[in-house]
Amino acid sequence: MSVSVQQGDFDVAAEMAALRAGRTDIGAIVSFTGLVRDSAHGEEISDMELEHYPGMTEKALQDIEAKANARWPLQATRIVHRFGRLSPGEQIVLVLTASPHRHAAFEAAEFLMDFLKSRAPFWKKEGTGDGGRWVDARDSDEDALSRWE
Amino acid sequence: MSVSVQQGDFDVAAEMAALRAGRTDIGAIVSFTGLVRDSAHGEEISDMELEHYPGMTEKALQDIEAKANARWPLQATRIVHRFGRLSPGEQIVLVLTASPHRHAAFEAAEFLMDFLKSRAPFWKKEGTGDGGRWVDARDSDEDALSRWE
Amino acid sequence: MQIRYFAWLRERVGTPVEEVETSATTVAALIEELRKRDERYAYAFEDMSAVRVAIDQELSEMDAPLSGAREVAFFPPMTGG
Amino acid sequence: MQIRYFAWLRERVGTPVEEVETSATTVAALIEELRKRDERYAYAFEDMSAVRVAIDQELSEMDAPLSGAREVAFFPPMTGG
Repeated sequence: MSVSVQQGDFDVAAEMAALRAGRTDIGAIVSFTGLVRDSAHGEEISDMELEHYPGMTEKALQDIEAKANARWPLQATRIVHRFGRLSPGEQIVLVLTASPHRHAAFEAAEFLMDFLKSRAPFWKKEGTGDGGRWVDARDSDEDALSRWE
Repeated sequence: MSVSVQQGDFDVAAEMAALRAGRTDIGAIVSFTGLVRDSAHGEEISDMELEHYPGMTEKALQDIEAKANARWPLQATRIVHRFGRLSPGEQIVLVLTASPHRHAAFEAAEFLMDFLKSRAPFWKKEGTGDGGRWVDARDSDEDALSRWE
Repeated sequence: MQIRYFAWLRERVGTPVEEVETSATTVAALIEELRKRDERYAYAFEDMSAVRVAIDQELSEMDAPLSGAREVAFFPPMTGG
Repeated sequence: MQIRYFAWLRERVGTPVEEVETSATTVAALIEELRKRDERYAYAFEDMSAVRVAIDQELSEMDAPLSGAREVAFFPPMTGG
Protein backbone atom coordinates (compact mmCIF):
# COMPACT_ATOMS: atom_id res chain seq x y z
CA MET A 1 0.00 0.00 0.00
CA SER A 2 1.43 3.32 -1.03
CA VAL A 3 0.10 6.68 -2.20
CA SER A 4 1.83 9.69 -3.74
CA VAL A 5 0.41 13.15 -4.40
CA GLN A 6 2.84 14.95 -6.63
CA GLN A 7 3.29 17.66 -9.26
CA GLY A 8 5.68 15.65 -11.43
CA ASP A 9 4.87 12.87 -13.88
CA PHE A 10 4.96 9.17 -13.01
CA ASP A 11 6.37 6.14 -14.83
CA VAL A 12 3.82 3.33 -15.12
CA ALA A 13 6.49 0.76 -16.03
CA ALA A 14 8.66 1.63 -13.02
CA GLU A 15 5.63 1.57 -10.71
CA MET A 16 4.55 -1.81 -12.05
CA ALA A 17 8.09 -3.20 -11.78
CA ALA A 18 8.28 -2.05 -8.14
CA LEU A 19 5.00 -3.81 -7.41
CA ARG A 20 6.24 -7.13 -8.85
CA ALA A 21 9.85 -6.90 -7.68
CA GLY A 22 11.17 -10.11 -6.13
CA ARG A 23 7.84 -11.90 -5.92
CA THR A 24 6.30 -14.74 -7.88
CA ASP A 25 2.93 -15.09 -6.13
CA ILE A 26 1.02 -12.42 -8.09
CA GLY A 27 -1.42 -13.67 -10.72
CA ALA A 28 -2.94 -10.42 -11.99
CA ILE A 29 -1.99 -6.76 -12.16
CA VAL A 30 -4.52 -4.17 -13.27
CA SER A 31 -3.50 -0.60 -14.01
CA PHE A 32 -5.66 2.44 -14.62
CA THR A 33 -4.10 5.54 -16.11
CA GLY A 34 -6.14 8.74 -16.40
CA LEU A 35 -5.08 11.27 -19.02
CA VAL A 36 -5.93 14.90 -19.79
CA ARG A 37 -8.21 14.98 -22.85
CA ASP A 38 -8.00 17.69 -25.48
CA SER A 39 -11.72 18.38 -25.48
CA ALA A 40 -14.81 18.26 -23.29
CA HIS A 41 -18.46 18.88 -24.23
CA GLY A 42 -17.28 19.55 -27.78
CA GLU A 43 -15.01 22.38 -26.67
CA GLU A 44 -11.23 22.46 -27.00
CA ILE A 45 -9.20 22.22 -23.79
CA SER A 46 -5.84 24.04 -23.73
CA ASP A 47 -4.77 22.74 -20.32
CA MET A 48 -6.06 21.52 -16.99
CA GLU A 49 -5.36 22.96 -13.55
CA LEU A 50 -5.66 20.43 -10.73
CA GLU A 51 -6.17 22.00 -7.32
CA HIS A 52 -6.06 19.84 -4.18
CA TYR A 53 -6.17 20.04 -0.39
CA PRO A 54 -2.66 19.22 0.87
CA GLY A 55 -2.80 17.03 3.94
CA MET A 56 -6.40 15.95 3.48
CA THR A 57 -5.62 14.52 0.03
CA GLU A 58 -2.97 12.12 1.33
CA LYS A 59 -5.26 11.00 4.15
CA ALA A 60 -8.21 10.46 1.79
CA LEU A 61 -6.06 8.41 -0.59
CA GLN A 62 -4.65 6.25 2.22
CA ASP A 63 -8.15 5.73 3.57
CA ILE A 64 -9.48 4.66 0.16
CA GLU A 65 -6.53 2.31 -0.32
CA ALA A 66 -7.08 0.71 3.12
CA LYS A 67 -10.77 0.18 2.28
CA ALA A 68 -9.86 -1.62 -0.95
CA ASN A 69 -7.35 -3.83 0.84
CA ALA A 70 -9.90 -4.73 3.50
CA ARG A 71 -12.45 -5.70 0.87
CA TRP A 72 -10.43 -7.72 -1.67
CA PRO A 73 -7.52 -10.18 -1.36
CA LEU A 74 -4.91 -7.78 -2.72
CA GLN A 75 -1.17 -8.36 -2.65
CA ALA A 76 -0.22 -4.78 -3.46
CA THR A 77 -1.83 -1.46 -4.36
CA ARG A 78 -0.45 1.87 -5.50
CA ILE A 79 -2.08 5.26 -6.08
CA VAL A 80 -0.32 8.23 -7.69
CA HIS A 81 -2.26 11.46 -8.25
CA ARG A 82 -0.79 14.60 -9.77
CA PHE A 83 -1.75 18.23 -9.15
CA GLY A 84 -0.88 21.54 -10.83
CA ARG A 85 -1.09 22.52 -14.49
CA LEU A 86 -1.24 19.68 -17.02
CA SER A 87 -1.46 19.63 -20.83
CA PRO A 88 -3.69 17.41 -22.98
CA GLY A 89 -2.20 13.91 -23.27
CA GLU A 90 -0.45 14.15 -19.88
CA GLN A 91 -1.01 11.56 -17.18
CA ILE A 92 -3.17 12.60 -14.19
CA VAL A 93 -3.65 9.53 -12.07
CA LEU A 94 -2.38 5.97 -11.72
CA VAL A 95 -4.01 3.12 -9.82
CA LEU A 96 -2.35 -0.30 -9.61
CA THR A 97 -3.77 -3.43 -8.00
CA ALA A 98 -2.17 -6.87 -7.68
CA SER A 99 -3.97 -10.05 -6.65
CA PRO A 100 -3.77 -13.82 -7.13
CA HIS A 101 -7.03 -13.57 -9.11
CA ARG A 102 -8.12 -11.27 -11.89
CA HIS A 103 -11.59 -10.34 -10.66
CA ALA A 104 -10.28 -8.98 -7.37
CA ALA A 105 -7.65 -6.92 -9.18
CA PHE A 106 -10.23 -5.50 -11.62
CA GLU A 107 -12.87 -4.74 -9.00
CA ALA A 108 -10.44 -3.11 -6.60
CA ALA A 109 -9.05 -0.87 -9.35
CA GLU A 110 -12.58 0.24 -10.34
CA PHE A 111 -13.48 0.80 -6.70
CA LEU A 112 -10.39 2.96 -6.16
CA MET A 113 -11.12 5.03 -9.26
CA ASP A 114 -14.78 5.49 -8.33
CA PHE A 115 -13.73 6.80 -4.91
CA LEU A 116 -11.00 9.03 -6.31
CA LYS A 117 -13.50 10.61 -8.71
CA SER A 118 -15.79 11.98 -6.02
CA ARG A 119 -14.19 11.48 -2.58
CA ALA A 120 -10.61 12.65 -3.05
CA PRO A 121 -10.22 16.44 -2.56
CA PHE A 122 -9.19 17.39 -6.08
CA TRP A 123 -10.83 20.00 -8.30
CA LYS A 124 -10.25 20.35 -12.02
CA LYS A 125 -10.35 23.59 -13.98
CA GLU A 126 -10.31 23.19 -17.75
CA GLY A 127 -8.56 25.87 -19.74
CA THR A 128 -10.95 27.08 -22.43
CA GLY A 129 -11.06 30.12 -24.71
CA ASP A 130 -13.07 32.14 -22.19
CA GLY A 131 -10.65 31.78 -19.30
CA GLY A 132 -11.42 28.42 -17.82
CA ARG A 133 -14.23 26.44 -16.31
CA TRP A 134 -14.41 24.33 -13.16
CA VAL A 135 -15.38 20.77 -14.02
CA ASP A 136 -18.75 19.87 -12.52
CA ALA A 137 -19.12 16.72 -10.49
CA ARG A 138 -21.24 14.26 -12.45
CA ASP A 139 -24.24 12.35 -11.17
CA SER A 140 -22.86 9.28 -12.93
CA ASP A 141 -19.80 9.41 -10.68
CA GLU A 142 -21.99 9.41 -7.57
CA ASP A 143 -23.97 6.52 -9.06
CA ALA A 144 -20.74 4.61 -9.71
CA LEU A 145 -19.83 5.04 -6.06
CA SER A 146 -23.18 3.83 -4.78
CA ARG A 147 -22.73 0.35 -6.26
CA TRP A 148 -20.00 -0.38 -3.69
CA GLU A 149 -22.25 0.30 -0.72
CA MET B 1 -6.75 -2.99 -32.75
CA SER B 2 -3.79 -5.33 -32.72
CA VAL B 3 -3.01 -8.82 -31.42
CA SER B 4 0.27 -10.70 -31.01
CA VAL B 5 0.81 -14.37 -30.16
CA GLN B 6 4.45 -14.80 -29.30
CA GLN B 7 6.99 -16.82 -27.36
CA GLY B 8 9.03 -13.83 -26.16
CA ASP B 9 8.23 -11.41 -23.37
CA PHE B 10 6.42 -8.09 -23.85
CA ASP B 11 7.06 -4.60 -22.51
CA VAL B 12 3.96 -3.07 -20.92
CA ALA B 13 5.46 0.43 -20.97
CA ALA B 14 6.33 0.26 -24.66
CA GLU B 15 2.89 -1.14 -25.49
CA MET B 16 1.18 1.61 -23.53
CA ALA B 17 3.36 4.29 -25.10
CA ALA B 18 2.51 2.98 -28.58
CA LEU B 19 -1.20 3.16 -27.72
CA ARG B 20 -0.94 6.81 -26.64
CA ALA B 21 1.58 7.98 -29.21
CA GLY B 22 0.69 11.28 -30.85
CA ARG B 23 -2.84 11.51 -29.51
CA THR B 24 -4.45 13.65 -26.81
CA ASP B 25 -8.04 12.42 -26.98
CA ILE B 26 -7.68 9.39 -24.68
CA GLY B 27 -9.09 9.78 -21.17
CA ALA B 28 -8.50 6.34 -19.70
CA ILE B 29 -6.14 3.41 -20.28
CA VAL B 30 -6.68 0.12 -18.47
CA SER B 31 -4.08 -2.62 -18.56
CA PHE B 32 -4.31 -6.20 -17.40
CA THR B 33 -1.16 -8.24 -16.99
CA GLY B 34 -1.41 -11.95 -16.18
CA LEU B 35 1.58 -13.57 -14.48
CA VAL B 36 2.70 -17.14 -13.76
CA ARG B 37 2.13 -17.87 -10.06
CA ASP B 38 4.51 -19.99 -8.02
CA SER B 39 1.77 -22.16 -6.54
CA ALA B 40 -1.71 -23.52 -7.23
CA HIS B 41 -4.02 -25.48 -4.94
CA GLY B 42 -1.32 -25.27 -2.27
CA GLU B 43 1.23 -27.00 -4.49
CA GLU B 44 4.47 -25.50 -5.75
CA ILE B 45 4.70 -24.75 -9.48
CA SER B 46 8.14 -25.02 -11.08
CA ASP B 47 7.08 -23.71 -14.49
CA MET B 48 4.17 -23.45 -16.87
CA GLU B 49 3.90 -24.80 -20.40
CA LEU B 50 1.45 -22.88 -22.60
CA GLU B 51 0.27 -24.83 -25.63
CA HIS B 52 -1.80 -23.11 -28.31
CA TYR B 53 -3.38 -23.67 -31.72
CA PRO B 54 -1.36 -21.62 -34.22
CA GLY B 55 -3.64 -19.95 -36.74
CA MET B 56 -6.82 -20.41 -34.75
CA THR B 57 -5.36 -18.47 -31.81
CA GLU B 58 -4.71 -15.34 -33.84
CA LYS B 59 -8.20 -15.52 -35.38
CA ALA B 60 -9.84 -16.03 -31.98
CA LEU B 61 -7.97 -13.05 -30.51
CA GLN B 62 -8.85 -10.79 -33.44
CA ASP B 63 -12.48 -11.89 -33.17
CA ILE B 64 -12.59 -11.14 -29.44
CA GLU B 65 -10.97 -7.77 -29.99
CA ALA B 66 -13.47 -6.87 -32.72
CA LYS B 67 -16.37 -7.83 -30.42
CA ALA B 68 -15.05 -5.51 -27.69
CA ASN B 69 -14.63 -2.65 -30.13
CA ALA B 70 -18.17 -3.13 -31.42
CA ARG B 71 -19.57 -3.06 -27.89
CA TRP B 72 -17.71 -0.15 -26.24
CA PRO B 73 -16.48 3.24 -27.48
CA LEU B 74 -12.80 2.27 -27.56
CA GLN B 75 -10.03 4.32 -29.08
CA ALA B 76 -7.46 1.54 -29.08
CA THR B 77 -7.03 -2.05 -27.92
CA ARG B 78 -4.08 -4.40 -27.77
CA ILE B 79 -3.76 -8.09 -26.88
CA VAL B 80 -0.45 -9.92 -26.42
CA HIS B 81 -0.47 -13.59 -25.41
CA ARG B 82 2.63 -15.70 -24.93
CA PHE B 83 3.08 -19.43 -25.43
CA GLY B 84 5.85 -21.91 -24.58
CA ARG B 85 7.59 -22.57 -21.27
CA LEU B 86 7.34 -19.79 -18.64
CA SER B 87 8.71 -19.50 -15.10
CA PRO B 88 6.87 -18.19 -12.02
CA GLY B 89 6.77 -14.39 -12.05
CA GLU B 90 6.89 -14.20 -15.85
CA GLN B 91 4.26 -12.34 -17.84
CA ILE B 92 1.70 -14.44 -19.75
CA VAL B 93 -0.84 -12.04 -21.20
CA LEU B 94 -1.41 -8.32 -21.71
CA VAL B 95 -4.67 -6.58 -22.49
CA LEU B 96 -4.82 -2.82 -23.04
CA THR B 97 -7.93 -0.72 -23.64
CA ALA B 98 -8.18 3.02 -24.25
CA SER B 99 -11.37 5.07 -24.14
CA PRO B 100 -12.55 8.62 -23.46
CA HIS B 101 -14.28 7.24 -20.33
CA ARG B 102 -13.08 4.95 -17.57
CA HIS B 103 -16.04 2.58 -17.35
CA ALA B 104 -15.77 1.58 -21.01
CA ALA B 105 -12.04 0.96 -20.63
CA PHE B 106 -12.54 -1.17 -17.49
CA GLU B 107 -15.46 -3.17 -18.85
CA ALA B 108 -13.80 -3.87 -22.19
CA ALA B 109 -10.62 -5.07 -20.47
CA GLU B 110 -12.62 -7.44 -18.22
CA PHE B 111 -14.63 -8.65 -21.21
CA LEU B 112 -11.44 -9.40 -23.17
CA MET B 113 -9.90 -11.28 -20.24
CA ASP B 114 -13.08 -13.29 -19.64
CA PHE B 115 -13.10 -14.36 -23.28
CA LEU B 116 -9.37 -15.13 -23.35
CA LYS B 117 -9.78 -17.38 -20.30
CA SER B 118 -12.21 -19.78 -21.91
CA ARG B 119 -12.51 -19.00 -25.63
CA ALA B 120 -8.92 -18.55 -26.80
CA PRO B 121 -7.26 -21.86 -27.76
CA PHE B 122 -4.57 -21.99 -25.08
CA TRP B 123 -3.92 -24.81 -22.63
CA LYS B 124 -1.77 -24.57 -19.56
CA LYS B 125 0.27 -27.36 -18.01
CA GLU B 126 1.69 -26.63 -14.59
CA GLY B 127 5.05 -28.20 -13.75
CA THR B 128 4.70 -30.00 -10.43
CA GLY B 129 6.80 -32.60 -8.62
CA ASP B 130 4.95 -35.49 -10.28
CA GLY B 131 5.59 -34.41 -13.87
CA GLY B 132 2.98 -31.81 -14.55
CA ARG B 133 -0.76 -31.32 -14.59
CA TRP B 134 -3.07 -29.77 -17.17
CA VAL B 135 -4.96 -26.86 -15.67
CA ASP B 136 -8.70 -27.56 -15.53
CA ALA B 137 -11.14 -25.03 -16.92
CA ARG B 138 -13.05 -23.51 -14.04
CA ASP B 139 -16.80 -23.12 -13.80
CA SER B 140 -16.21 -19.60 -12.48
CA ASP B 141 -14.60 -18.68 -15.81
CA GLU B 142 -17.66 -19.87 -17.71
CA ASP B 143 -19.84 -17.92 -15.29
CA ALA B 144 -17.72 -14.81 -15.84
CA LEU B 145 -18.30 -15.16 -19.57
CA SER B 146 -22.06 -15.56 -19.25
CA ARG B 147 -22.51 -12.08 -17.76
CA TRP B 148 -21.64 -10.53 -21.14
CA GLU B 149 -24.43 -12.37 -22.98
CA MET C 1 -10.25 29.03 13.64
CA GLN C 2 -8.67 28.67 10.21
CA ILE C 3 -11.00 28.54 7.22
CA ARG C 4 -9.87 27.26 3.81
CA TYR C 5 -11.61 27.62 0.47
CA PHE C 6 -10.98 25.62 -2.68
CA ALA C 7 -11.81 25.87 -6.38
CA TRP C 8 -14.61 28.34 -7.23
CA LEU C 9 -15.41 28.89 -3.56
CA ARG C 10 -11.84 30.18 -3.16
CA GLU C 11 -12.29 32.41 -6.21
CA ARG C 12 -15.59 33.83 -4.95
CA VAL C 13 -14.35 34.47 -1.40
CA GLY C 14 -11.11 35.84 -2.80
CA THR C 15 -8.68 34.05 -0.49
CA PRO C 16 -7.49 30.48 -0.02
CA VAL C 17 -7.27 30.72 3.75
CA GLU C 18 -8.22 33.11 6.57
CA GLU C 19 -8.26 33.24 10.37
CA VAL C 20 -11.77 33.78 11.74
CA GLU C 21 -12.99 34.49 15.27
CA THR C 22 -16.39 32.92 15.71
CA SER C 23 -18.76 31.75 18.38
CA ALA C 24 -20.74 29.61 15.92
CA THR C 25 -21.32 26.11 17.25
CA THR C 26 -22.12 24.41 13.92
CA VAL C 27 -20.92 24.66 10.34
CA ALA C 28 -24.31 26.00 9.27
CA ALA C 29 -24.15 28.78 11.89
CA LEU C 30 -20.62 29.67 10.75
CA ILE C 31 -21.83 30.01 7.16
CA GLU C 32 -24.67 32.31 8.33
CA GLU C 33 -22.12 34.53 10.11
CA LEU C 34 -19.93 34.72 7.03
CA ARG C 35 -22.88 35.45 4.72
CA LYS C 36 -23.81 38.48 6.82
CA ARG C 37 -20.24 39.69 6.89
CA ASP C 38 -19.75 40.34 3.17
CA GLU C 39 -21.45 39.70 -0.14
CA ARG C 40 -18.41 37.68 -1.31
CA TYR C 41 -19.49 35.01 1.15
CA ALA C 42 -23.15 35.35 0.22
CA TYR C 43 -22.08 34.69 -3.39
CA ALA C 44 -19.83 31.76 -2.44
CA PHE C 45 -22.56 30.09 -0.36
CA GLU C 46 -25.55 30.95 -2.58
CA ASP C 47 -26.14 27.35 -3.71
CA MET C 48 -25.52 25.11 -0.73
CA SER C 49 -26.24 21.96 -2.75
CA ALA C 50 -22.87 22.59 -4.40
CA VAL C 51 -20.90 23.14 -1.18
CA ARG C 52 -19.03 20.47 0.78
CA VAL C 53 -17.29 20.90 4.13
CA ALA C 54 -14.38 19.23 5.90
CA ILE C 55 -13.62 19.72 9.60
CA ASP C 56 -9.98 19.12 10.44
CA GLN C 57 -9.58 17.44 7.05
CA GLU C 58 -12.48 15.01 7.50
CA LEU C 59 -15.57 15.29 5.28
CA SER C 60 -18.45 16.46 7.49
CA GLU C 61 -22.09 17.48 7.45
CA MET C 62 -23.39 21.06 7.57
CA ASP C 63 -24.99 20.48 10.99
CA ALA C 64 -21.78 19.09 12.46
CA PRO C 65 -20.58 20.75 15.70
CA LEU C 66 -17.53 22.99 15.52
CA SER C 67 -16.33 22.46 19.08
CA GLY C 68 -12.59 21.90 19.11
CA ALA C 69 -12.25 22.36 15.34
CA ARG C 70 -9.00 24.02 14.25
CA GLU C 71 -9.55 23.97 10.50
CA VAL C 72 -12.74 24.15 8.46
CA ALA C 73 -12.62 23.87 4.67
CA PHE C 74 -15.31 24.66 2.10
CA PHE C 75 -15.21 23.37 -1.46
CA PRO C 76 -17.38 22.18 -4.36
CA PRO C 77 -18.05 18.46 -4.97
CA MET C 78 -14.72 16.81 -5.66
CA THR C 79 -13.61 15.93 -9.18
CA GLY C 80 -10.50 13.80 -8.80
CA GLY C 81 -9.25 10.81 -10.76
CA MET D 1 -8.83 -34.69 -43.59
CA GLN D 2 -6.27 -33.43 -41.13
CA ILE D 3 -6.99 -34.04 -37.44
CA ARG D 4 -5.20 -32.10 -34.69
CA TYR D 5 -5.09 -32.83 -30.99
CA PHE D 6 -4.08 -30.48 -28.20
CA ALA D 7 -3.12 -30.71 -24.52
CA TRP D 8 -4.04 -34.02 -22.83
CA LEU D 9 -5.99 -35.16 -25.90
CA ARG D 10 -2.73 -34.90 -27.84
CA GLU D 11 -0.93 -36.85 -25.10
CA ARG D 12 -3.56 -39.61 -25.04
CA VAL D 13 -3.75 -40.01 -28.81
CA GLY D 14 0.04 -39.78 -29.00
CA THR D 15 0.30 -37.39 -31.93
CA PRO D 16 -0.36 -33.67 -32.50
CA VAL D 17 -1.66 -34.16 -36.04
CA GLU D 18 -2.60 -36.94 -38.42
CA GLU D 19 -4.13 -37.41 -41.86
CA VAL D 20 -7.34 -39.49 -41.72
CA GLU D 21 -9.48 -40.94 -44.51
CA THR D 22 -13.09 -40.93 -43.36
CA SER D 23 -16.60 -41.07 -44.69
CA ALA D 24 -18.06 -39.70 -41.44
CA THR D 25 -20.51 -36.90 -42.07
CA THR D 26 -20.49 -35.39 -38.57
CA VAL D 27 -17.93 -34.81 -35.83
CA ALA D 28 -19.70 -37.33 -33.60
CA ALA D 29 -19.50 -40.00 -36.32
CA LEU D 30 -15.80 -39.27 -36.82
CA ILE D 31 -15.18 -39.76 -33.10
CA GLU D 32 -17.01 -43.11 -33.22
CA GLU D 33 -14.78 -44.24 -36.08
CA LEU D 34 -11.64 -43.24 -34.21
CA ARG D 35 -12.80 -44.92 -30.97
CA LYS D 36 -13.19 -48.24 -32.79
CA ARG D 37 -9.82 -47.90 -34.45
CA ASP D 38 -7.62 -47.94 -31.33
CA GLU D 39 -7.91 -47.75 -27.55
CA ARG D 40 -5.78 -44.57 -27.55
CA TYR D 41 -8.77 -42.81 -29.10
CA ALA D 42 -11.22 -44.54 -26.77
CA TYR D 43 -9.12 -43.19 -23.87
CA ALA D 44 -8.90 -39.67 -25.36
CA PHE D 45 -12.65 -39.47 -25.98
CA GLU D 46 -13.81 -41.29 -22.84
CA ASP D 47 -15.30 -38.15 -21.22
CA MET D 48 -16.96 -36.13 -23.96
CA SER D 49 -18.00 -33.38 -21.51
CA ALA D 50 -14.30 -32.41 -21.47
CA VAL D 51 -13.80 -32.41 -25.24
CA ARG D 52 -14.19 -29.42 -27.54
CA VAL D 53 -13.96 -29.38 -31.33
CA ALA D 54 -13.00 -26.84 -33.96
CA ILE D 55 -13.72 -27.30 -37.68
CA ASP D 56 -11.34 -25.35 -39.89
CA GLN D 57 -10.30 -23.34 -36.81
CA GLU D 58 -13.83 -22.37 -35.79
CA LEU D 59 -15.32 -23.70 -32.55
CA SER D 60 -18.10 -26.11 -33.47
CA GLU D 61 -20.64 -28.53 -32.03
CA MET D 62 -20.27 -32.30 -31.96
CA ASP D 63 -23.20 -32.76 -34.34
CA ALA D 64 -21.78 -30.29 -36.87
CA PRO D 65 -21.48 -31.61 -40.46
CA LEU D 66 -18.00 -32.37 -41.77
CA SER D 67 -18.70 -31.70 -45.43
CA GLY D 68 -15.88 -29.70 -46.94
CA ALA D 69 -13.86 -29.61 -43.71
CA ARG D 70 -10.11 -29.69 -44.23
CA GLU D 71 -9.01 -29.56 -40.59
CA VAL D 72 -10.71 -30.86 -37.44
CA ALA D 73 -9.18 -30.21 -34.01
CA PHE D 74 -9.97 -31.81 -30.67
CA PHE D 75 -8.94 -30.28 -27.36
CA PRO D 76 -10.01 -29.83 -23.71
CA PRO D 77 -11.81 -26.68 -22.53
CA MET D 78 -9.49 -23.74 -23.13
CA THR D 79 -7.49 -22.18 -20.32
CA GLY D 80 -5.98 -19.02 -21.75
CA GLY D 81 -5.39 -15.65 -20.20
